[in-house]
Amino acid sequence: MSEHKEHNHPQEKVGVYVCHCGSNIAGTINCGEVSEWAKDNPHVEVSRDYEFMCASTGQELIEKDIQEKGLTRVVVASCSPHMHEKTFREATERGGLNPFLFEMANIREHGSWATNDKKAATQKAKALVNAAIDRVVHHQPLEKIPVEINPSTMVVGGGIAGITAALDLADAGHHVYLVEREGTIGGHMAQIDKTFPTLDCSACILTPKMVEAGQHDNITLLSYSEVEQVDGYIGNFQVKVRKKARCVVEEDCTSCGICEEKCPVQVIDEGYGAGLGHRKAIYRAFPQAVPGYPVLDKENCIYFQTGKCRACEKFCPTHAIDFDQEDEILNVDVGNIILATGYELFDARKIPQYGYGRLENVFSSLEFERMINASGPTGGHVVLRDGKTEPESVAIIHCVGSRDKNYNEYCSKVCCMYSLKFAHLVHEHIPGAEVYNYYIDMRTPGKGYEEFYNRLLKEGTHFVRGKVASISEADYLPGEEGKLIIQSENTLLGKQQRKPVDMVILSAGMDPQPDAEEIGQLFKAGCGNDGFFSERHPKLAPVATMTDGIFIAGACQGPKDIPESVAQGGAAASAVAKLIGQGTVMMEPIRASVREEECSGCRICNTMCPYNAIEFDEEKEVSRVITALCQGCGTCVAACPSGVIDGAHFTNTQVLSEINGILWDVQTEHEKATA
Amino acid sequence: MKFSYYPGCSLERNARSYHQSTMAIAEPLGLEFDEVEDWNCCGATEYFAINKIPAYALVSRNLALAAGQNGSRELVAPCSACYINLKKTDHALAESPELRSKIDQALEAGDLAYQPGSLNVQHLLETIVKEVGYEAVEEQVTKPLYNLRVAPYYGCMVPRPSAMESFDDPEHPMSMDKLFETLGAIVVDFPLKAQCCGGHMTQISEETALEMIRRLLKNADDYGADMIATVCPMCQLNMDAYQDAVNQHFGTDYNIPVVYFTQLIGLAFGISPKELGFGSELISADAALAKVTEEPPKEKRRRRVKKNAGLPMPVMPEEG
Amino acid sequence: MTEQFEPVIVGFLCNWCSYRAADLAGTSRIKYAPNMRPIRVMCSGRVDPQFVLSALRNGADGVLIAGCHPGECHYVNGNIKALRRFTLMKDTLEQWGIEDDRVQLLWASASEGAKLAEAVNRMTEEVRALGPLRWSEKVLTGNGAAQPAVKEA
Amino acid sequence: MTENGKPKLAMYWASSCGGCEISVLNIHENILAVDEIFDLAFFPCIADFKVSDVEGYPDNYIDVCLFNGAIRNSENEHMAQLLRQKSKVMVAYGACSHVGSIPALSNLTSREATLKKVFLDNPSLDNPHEVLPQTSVHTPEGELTLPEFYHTVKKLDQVVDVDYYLPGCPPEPPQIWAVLQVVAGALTQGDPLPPAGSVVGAGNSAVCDECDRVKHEKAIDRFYRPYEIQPDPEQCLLEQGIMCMGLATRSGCGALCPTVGMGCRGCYGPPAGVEDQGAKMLSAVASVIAAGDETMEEDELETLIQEAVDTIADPSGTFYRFSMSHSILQRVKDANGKGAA
Repeated sequence: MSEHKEHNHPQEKVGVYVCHCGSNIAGTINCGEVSEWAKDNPHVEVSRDYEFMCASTGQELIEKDIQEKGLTRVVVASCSPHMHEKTFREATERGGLNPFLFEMANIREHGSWATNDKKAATQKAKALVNAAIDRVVHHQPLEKIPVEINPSTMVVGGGIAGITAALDLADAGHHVYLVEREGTIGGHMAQIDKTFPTLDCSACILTPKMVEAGQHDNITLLSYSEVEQVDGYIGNFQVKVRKKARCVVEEDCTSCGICEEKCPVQVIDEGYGAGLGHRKAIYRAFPQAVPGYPVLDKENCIYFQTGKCRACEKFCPTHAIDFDQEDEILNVDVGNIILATGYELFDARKIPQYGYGRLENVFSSLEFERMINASGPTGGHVVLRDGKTEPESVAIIHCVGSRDKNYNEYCSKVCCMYSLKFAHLVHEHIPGAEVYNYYIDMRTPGKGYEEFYNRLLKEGTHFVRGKVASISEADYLPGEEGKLIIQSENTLLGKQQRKPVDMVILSAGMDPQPDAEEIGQLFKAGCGNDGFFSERHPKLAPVATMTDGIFIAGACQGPKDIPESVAQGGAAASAVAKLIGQGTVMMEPIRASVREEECSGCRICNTMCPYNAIEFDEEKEVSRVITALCQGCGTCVAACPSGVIDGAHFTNTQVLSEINGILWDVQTEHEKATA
Repeated sequence: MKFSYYPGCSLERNARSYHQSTMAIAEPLGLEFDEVEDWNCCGATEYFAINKIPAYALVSRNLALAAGQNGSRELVAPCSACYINLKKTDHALAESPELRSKIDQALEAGDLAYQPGSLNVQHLLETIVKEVGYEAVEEQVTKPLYNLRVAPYYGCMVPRPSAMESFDDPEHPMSMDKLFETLGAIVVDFPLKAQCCGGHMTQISEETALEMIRRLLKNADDYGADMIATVCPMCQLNMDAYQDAVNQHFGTDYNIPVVYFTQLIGLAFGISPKELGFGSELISADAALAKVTEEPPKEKRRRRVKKNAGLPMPVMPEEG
Repeated sequence: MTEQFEPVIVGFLCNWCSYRAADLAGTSRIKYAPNMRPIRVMCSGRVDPQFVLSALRNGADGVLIAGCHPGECHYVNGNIKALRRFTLMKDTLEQWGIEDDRVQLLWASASEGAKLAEAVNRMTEEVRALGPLRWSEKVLTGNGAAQPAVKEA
Repeated sequence: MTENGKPKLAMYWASSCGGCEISVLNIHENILAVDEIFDLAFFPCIADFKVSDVEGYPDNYIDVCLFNGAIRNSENEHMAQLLRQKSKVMVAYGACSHVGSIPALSNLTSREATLKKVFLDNPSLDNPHEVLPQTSVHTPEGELTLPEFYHTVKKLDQVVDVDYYLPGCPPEPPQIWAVLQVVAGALTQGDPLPPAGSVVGAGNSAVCDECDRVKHEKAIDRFYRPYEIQPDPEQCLLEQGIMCMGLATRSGCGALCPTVGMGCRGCYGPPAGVEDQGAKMLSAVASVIAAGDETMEEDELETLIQEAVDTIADPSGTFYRFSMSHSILQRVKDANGKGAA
């Protein structure tokens, strides 16, 4: 009829397969009726319904029909394409058809599972099947696009997960850039004294790994550095890394530590020292820091405030101090990126009724980790805030900020175990001390964890099952003077309870890093509602993200203990090693392309692409899509005012036909004719 | 800024000074109160415990009158009990249609009507802190209360208005603390500032009430407070009138005056104590007021890290 | 019609967020109105206003465009362009007498299955209240009769 | 083809302004060549013909009929059907018959609202008995008839099959002359004709292709009404915030209007790859509005974008100025649409 309906109706032979999925679909949708009904669509050559299409027998049906009935298109009405699109594309290919001449109708997740109304579900299934048929007839054969994988990898975050991933890949012979924001790698694990349940000394098991990472020929360690920009796509990332100036010339520095000794400035160490210890203006976080070069803190350095002092420069034997050192921007090309940026301890100051920051003898768990550590500010002695008095009674509060609607609803997995560890350490350091652990549910899920809990019971730790309501110095009863009074319920005794103690340790849970949102946007790895990075699939792909080539490992993906972080570090490394091993990766051919002869050069599309995959040819005055960079979102296709950009596999004709097909039961005869 | 004003019964009798001081500071704070005509009692804490429907009806009448007066949409109640009852009733009417239909019938009898949600019920402290703001208060301060150690006492209803959102932290409110800092006073951050004063427990079981009041007095005293400032006539009454009963019962000798926060604001604005109703309190505040000095206390020099000064405290966000 | 009017809503769900939210609603067996018929697009930025008009012209009573929350788009800012087009399209459709609730935009991340289900329920009731749109039958018919061309003299 | 073997030419004007007839004369002296080649069979604008003449012709008697004007009433439709029956080649000549053009703007309102405005509540009217025109009325002298006033204005191919479309309001003389030569060539020398249904006398790109204003990457903060801004002579008008439909309009006119600083109005209809000109224009313009980005919160984003969009005065009237009949939805649902009177 009208002149621009150029797409006529190619006469295709479509095979339709309606899956029962056991009772998942057949329980609500009348699969027989749908497959029968599909037969009177002019394009349909054969239409079947079958128990389990994803089973090998189901797939064989497709292959056989293609060969015997000469099908040119395949439609499978079953589950979500995110589940079995790959399976059925391969079946279509084995049958001899290009895998993209196939379309799925999601009648399970979007159909049978979403309603109990059998009639409506069947009607909706017919619509989705009809839409798929009307769409698939316009599908074109497409070939996946090979993309070379750059064998070098970037690991962001030098905690235990990042170190493990870097070492695994480096040992496999691949080059790794390990980027760490702080002056040294080690992460939170370096701050911990003992690890549960074996009471291994954390530094003893961590530092060898740090040294190995620091000296590995395949690892370029970029410490005191942050990623500023990420471009490109899987196999071909271009990353801008800002190597912050530490005012120390790394080549000349021998890590002798004299500069640290001579520096007159002493400030509270909010970073590694968790606010309990002190450090100099030029410092190494801890003796075993890797790399061993110190970092100059410009905010507190006298030279940078007043221009005087320069003590470190004077005493440095190898003249390695350079106050004028500039930040360096490095352009690093890598094939894959593993984010292992870790967590942040929940800030107990957010719970005023626990008094952290107001009541002297209330300590956070990291503060206690530093205190109990032999190289810590108190040389490992457990003392009150006055730095001298040993507490006779210590309360350890579990679930601070966790499992609580006002703060974090999730459980942080590790606090019960490290609270048990603290209880043991207090007994060990102060044999006579009374220790009270306030818990809601004792969670000891790991290997040897429950045994550790039983050991604590034998050591005479008092376990009070109840959420602590408040910690305050307001004494009512005799014997409460000068003490911290823990007001809580005791659900096992079924009554309120007040307990005066000398010292309180708040076992806070794990928060996502404060800048997780920005980091997520930088690397195109989204964050979930809890603020941690979202994995591609909670069960089957815990270390992959929605973006190909970007992986996550460790606490940045959610609260977890050291063994799990190490396991995820290894998993991410093996996922990357797999890609490197393959050498090339076949990318979905969903790309945009411009019909240049009809392009008017209006340049509307130029600002549509976040991947700079559209360039403007100045002489010919036409725009062009760089296929390699295009990620196939289709935003430019929808914006092009003369309709000369089309998106493979999501062409205008395909989607418009899908719309017509889906409205089969509300379309008038007139539309049907002109569709 | 214009506000509908609901004084409540206490402000006409035992809490006369609360009303006087509120009126005195209204003009400098730029607050214009027009009282709800023919308001009736709000049932305080007792009536809701005895019979809910008539209690809700009683309070709804005040809401209907205030809304009908089409003055400002904000209804201010200085007394915590009135504030809680007005806010709770407005919330309940919005939440449950059956209650609403019963109350509508009651209101129709006095040809009144009330659409839930049409009023924004505020406590006076909330109005001063949120609507006026600390800067505006500071501008009016002419005689700062230097050297006066004040313990701000919030009680339990203002920080925790049952199901509804509180304008301050429910466990550890700080709005009145900041207000007194603005007035130049030394604020005593005593832990029980949001614990219950016993309310009408003095009528039901005096011994329990006396123990609750003793705890508050002991805590304020332990922290060296010269006086306690409160936002509710019932809390004032319990701590002021029953102080010597506590002393007799427990053999203690507390002598801590209990005043209204509006009286202290008035003092800092240079208004005379008489005009602010000072003198009506049973434990006289004169001795405490005498401690106010002209110059601010010597600023402690924050020395750098002292030798063996123990372990550093974590920095609180505001200070840090 | 004896039983009540069941609106047909065409939903354009973006592959990374709202389509997966619908999948999640399914896997968690959340029951919601079956009136929304989803069409998968790679990004909400791919939804061409012509798709919306074509759906309305072919019998849909409502159109839902669903994408990732601003800042969470898998393609960085496809959803921002979708919001710009949606805002201009709303003003335009208003002039065509198409009620506000018939074409809606919703942000739903992959973990917000319940939110999507609830939004579909709400939109279904809103469109049900507006009644059938059925553009061809109710708007384009009844244009007046034309005298037939005279036969061969 | 009858006695003298000259091909028969017809031109009719349905709901139109007559500009198309004048445009034919604008081919200057070439009109003499036309006269030489063709025999006029029916050209009411310039020669006295009667409908009965056409009714008398055998079917397909007319070789080529240039039909301009939209289908506003039943007479228009009747003549369209009649001429279709009598003509071998039917050309939708000019924007009205091609895409609906200005007459079709009445699809933004309704028949009732139009009649009410014209005959009932109008300041200069004196119609106390509120008389409305009727399709037939009986008078002593006999029955008087009027064509039926349609609720929806249609384009030619919505009532009859159309062989070729010659866009433009009016079409450009050089394009007209080119088309006439092709038709003449085909009729007299049997040269090949372009495929049926194709758009002739125009390009297959958009107006920007022919517009030599400099184009950059687009990021528009707000739009201006023409009187609000003095356009820079070199730079693309849209980038300066002047609404120019050029990017969503088929090329062929040589970008006459944008070249002189007047935003294109879209009279050549949509480019080849576009279904609905207004929707595509809307999509392109909205996409390059420089309001909001992915770092902002949702409500801030919405207010910023709404403010920028509000500077576009009458979106439907602007984007669909020429193509209401050609649009997917064709007309508004009811007259209360903001665009309707």
